[in-house]
Amino acid sequence: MLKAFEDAVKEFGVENICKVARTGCIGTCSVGPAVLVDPGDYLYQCVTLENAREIVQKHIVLGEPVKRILYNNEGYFQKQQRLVLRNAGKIDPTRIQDYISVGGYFALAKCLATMTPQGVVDEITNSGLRGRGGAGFPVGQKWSLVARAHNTPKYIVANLDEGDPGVFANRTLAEADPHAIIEGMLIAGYAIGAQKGYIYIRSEYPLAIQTLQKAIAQAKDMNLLGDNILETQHKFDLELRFGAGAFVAGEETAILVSVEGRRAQPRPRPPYPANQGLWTKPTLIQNVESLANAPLIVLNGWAWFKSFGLPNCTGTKCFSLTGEINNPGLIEVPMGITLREIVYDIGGGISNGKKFKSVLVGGPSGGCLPEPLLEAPIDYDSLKKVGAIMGSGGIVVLNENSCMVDTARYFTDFCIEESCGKCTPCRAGLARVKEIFDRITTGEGELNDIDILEKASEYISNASLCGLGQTAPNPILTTLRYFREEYLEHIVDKKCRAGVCFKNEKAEE
Amino acid sequence: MSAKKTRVATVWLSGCSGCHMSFLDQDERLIELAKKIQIVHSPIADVKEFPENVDVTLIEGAVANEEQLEMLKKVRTRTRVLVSLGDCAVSGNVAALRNSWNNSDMAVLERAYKAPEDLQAAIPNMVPKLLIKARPLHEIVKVDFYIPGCPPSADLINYVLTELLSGRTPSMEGRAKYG
Amino acid sequence: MTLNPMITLKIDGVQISVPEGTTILKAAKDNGILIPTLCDLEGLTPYGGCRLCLVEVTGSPKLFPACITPASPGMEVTTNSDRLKDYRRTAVQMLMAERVHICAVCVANDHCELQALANQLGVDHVALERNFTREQIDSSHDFLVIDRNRCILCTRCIRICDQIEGVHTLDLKLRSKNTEVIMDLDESWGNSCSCTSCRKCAKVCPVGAIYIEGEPITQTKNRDVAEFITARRNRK
Amino acid sequence: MATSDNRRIRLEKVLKEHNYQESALLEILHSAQEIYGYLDRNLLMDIAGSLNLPPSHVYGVTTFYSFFKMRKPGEHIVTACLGTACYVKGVEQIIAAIEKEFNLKRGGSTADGKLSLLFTRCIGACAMAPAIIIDDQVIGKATKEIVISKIKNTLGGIKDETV
Repeated sequence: MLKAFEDAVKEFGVENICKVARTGCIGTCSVGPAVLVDPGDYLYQCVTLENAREIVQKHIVLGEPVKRILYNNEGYFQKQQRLVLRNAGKIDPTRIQDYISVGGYFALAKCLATMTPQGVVDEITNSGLRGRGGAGFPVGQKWSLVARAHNTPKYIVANLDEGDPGVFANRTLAEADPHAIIEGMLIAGYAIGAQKGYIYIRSEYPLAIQTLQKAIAQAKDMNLLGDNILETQHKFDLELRFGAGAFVAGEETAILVSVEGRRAQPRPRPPYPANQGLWTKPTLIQNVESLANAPLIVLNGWAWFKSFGLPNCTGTKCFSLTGEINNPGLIEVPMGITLREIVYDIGGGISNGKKFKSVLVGGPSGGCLPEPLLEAPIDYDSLKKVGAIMGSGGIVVLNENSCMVDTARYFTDFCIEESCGKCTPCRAGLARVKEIFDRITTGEGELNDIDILEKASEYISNASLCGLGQTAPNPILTTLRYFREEYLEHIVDKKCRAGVCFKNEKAEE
Repeated sequence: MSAKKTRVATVWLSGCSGCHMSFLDQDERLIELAKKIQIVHSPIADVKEFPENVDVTLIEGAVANEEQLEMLKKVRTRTRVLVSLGDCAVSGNVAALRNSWNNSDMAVLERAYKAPEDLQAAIPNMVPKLLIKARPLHEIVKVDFYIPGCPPSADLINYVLTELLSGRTPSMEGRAKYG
Repeated sequence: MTLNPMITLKIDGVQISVPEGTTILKAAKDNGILIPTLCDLEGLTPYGGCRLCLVEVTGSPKLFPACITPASPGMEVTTNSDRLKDYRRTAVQMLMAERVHICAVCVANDHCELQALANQLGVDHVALERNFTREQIDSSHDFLVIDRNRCILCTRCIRICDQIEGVHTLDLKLRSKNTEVIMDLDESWGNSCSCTSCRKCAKVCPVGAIYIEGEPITQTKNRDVAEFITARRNRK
Repeated sequence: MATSDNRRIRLEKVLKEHNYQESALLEILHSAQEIYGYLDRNLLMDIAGSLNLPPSHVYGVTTFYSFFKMRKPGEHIVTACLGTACYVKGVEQIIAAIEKEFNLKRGGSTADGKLSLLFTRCIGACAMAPAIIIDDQVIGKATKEIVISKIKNTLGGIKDETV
């Protein structure tokens, strides 16, 4: 494809006004391959080799966009605010020069030249940025905890172990703008006094790994990593660590033991990683999306950042929008946007003319919300109130063909497989809960089962050691709360309105 | 035959009758009990059909075959307060050890009737059909109270009965001893 | 030897003074308040897995594992609320339903911590459907036997093997509900090269999962062994 | 034997790069799997010895992470994505069809060792759900028919250039 464009550019002799560049994911995966023409942000969808010549000829040479294959969903980009994904699709992620040309590493330079470490921490604290990994802990507070810890050396672990099925925001970020992550880590390192960082990345993301490796090498070449960064006293080194297929390794304490090369079993807190983390040294663990926000805040000031989102929940959040929807893809929206806007304005509504049934927010341990809650604004507290979580930003839209009981069963099954097996509620409890689901979805459920489900779910969420177990019952609790009638239908009438369950019986009939 | 006496029944499913022995081990306390209760059905009495309108039924043993399953369901409809007596009724216990095997019903029969070196070995056809798994009572019907133990001590049985007869709820903290 | 400064806290309404750094579990135990636990054992590093020792701390909606959470000055701890009792009963039920726990035929009958806890808490039945696992019993060792169907994955055996005996023969394999205790590269016990047959694993097993063939269970069990050895080692 | 010696030399190089540090166990297992294709018991024993780690620890780590394979995989590998989006879009039906067509079970290989059917918990290609990976090629918006014909082509040695 790249070659087809290069050939066309040569053919029409417009090399001097037009440069063909590769770029990271633009976020509209459903209509790929996609081609973006700047200036003007013209996005072409489902481009074929034949189209390449046409686009160059008409658009570049004659200045007339080829309307026929333009991506014509205005809502998709209009309602978004791209801060973290500012460069996605605009720069070549394999060239550090591209990143620098759009203001990259300026924030780092500003820190090193004009700000004290405490000043950087204050800037972040004032911005109101909260952790994007799901729990929403204030980032500035976390930085200052590690900054204040006495022990040295200190470490930074960037969490890119995006284990949530149905989520690909971090992957896209790493593939499209790796230097934003690196710069964020450098700034954090300066602020908290850490000289060593690790990026813990899923081994299932080979392209992201490659891109990051290249970016790290380039940064080292330009003296942005290593000793005497930008000719100052500041030192920082960066290594990649690879996950190996364990969802639980994304948990704050589990990621530490995993980086240390052990079984990723979480440990109770305290001690908190801010005091005793990697090799019992103070450690900052931060999701890469949070880190990628840092350069923007430093460069533009906390007041600027606060102009995005809500007063008590600032900035934007990336979501992976998938499921039965017209425009799936990676989106970045301001905090406070409603689910309805995401599903209908950005997502373009339900695909194939089906009826909306539920939207799952927050990944496998998120909540399944019904139609009336589409008005709910996206922020940590509102989502928690309705039984969902921000999680790592997965939004899956379900239509009338999905059975909510089966959906809850699927997520429970996922959490069982991914449980580390350490604590009783999560290991022994979830497995028994799943058996109850198996009974209900094969027609052997009893009304009493609903009580047992509720009781066990409450226990598991309150007594589990780590976030995985604590949030695992969310899909069960929310489906019981909002779609209870479907459970009753399964148990009393032995019916599944979506026609998903009772498959075995049907086959025998 | 005072009409005020509580109508009590006991039932013996898949168990060793040890719980009934323990019941009898209440010894002289049985005389006190007899003033308040009337045994209307029991393996140690000669009543063929399980009566209607029973106040309290103690069931020993797990549910392991279809005959027992029918019996349990019938007992439940005719009893106000159902009590699981002993580990087999409460947890399946020894009868449920076979549950670890797939198709445990057949495995058990083969082992019992065919494994002995007997030329005439055959699975008899008059035994009731085994269920695939031996189950505790509460997995099939609603159970009101549980007296675990293998066997439960006579003291515990007496305590629970006394509490129930005087309209109190027995507390099992410190008393629920399995095995 | 310098002692940590003393701090004062309240456990179940009782004013208690302990050296700073003491866990809530130990602070309570030293003052006659027994908080249930199945994985913790004095002399071994805390694990925090069984979740039976969860307690409430006034001012926090969260529950805290007493075996790990250090006592802090002014803390008000509740160890025995109705909610906690209810949660503990649920935990015991989940453990009893997870594998084959049939006390009547178990070698540890009457000397089992799970059984004792069920008794103490009044777990008179298991509401969840019981799972019947079918792991092979490994009796290949001369006298040590492991029946994984009875294992509650408390990892006491693994920790004592590593921290006290120092050979780390035992560890866990796999994860989630498939987690199992293994010897070396998942060998049968008889083929384990590193096992020193020290029996400490059998001594501290809270249930009847590891036992010594032909030896009365009363003779085998000695749950103070880790504490005892640690104390001896720390002697000047 | 020459090739296996060569592999051991490559492994030794990796061990040396990591300074034989036990904390590099995961990285070393990754490299070892890349070099040998899978991690058998002898290899794990070797790594345990080199890093001076208890064998049970190495075994425990290896089996904890689902990415590490202890059995020799088939010549060609079909990986089905079990992520949420793929589940919602019916990946289960495709898996069932593959099982039936090629007579193998999920997680296993065909009798002739030509084909393995494995799983992953999301490759992050959710917008193209359901996704199936045949060797290194990702098939988005997969259907039973397409996947089965592609697998047949792969097994028959036909290179498929369309993505």
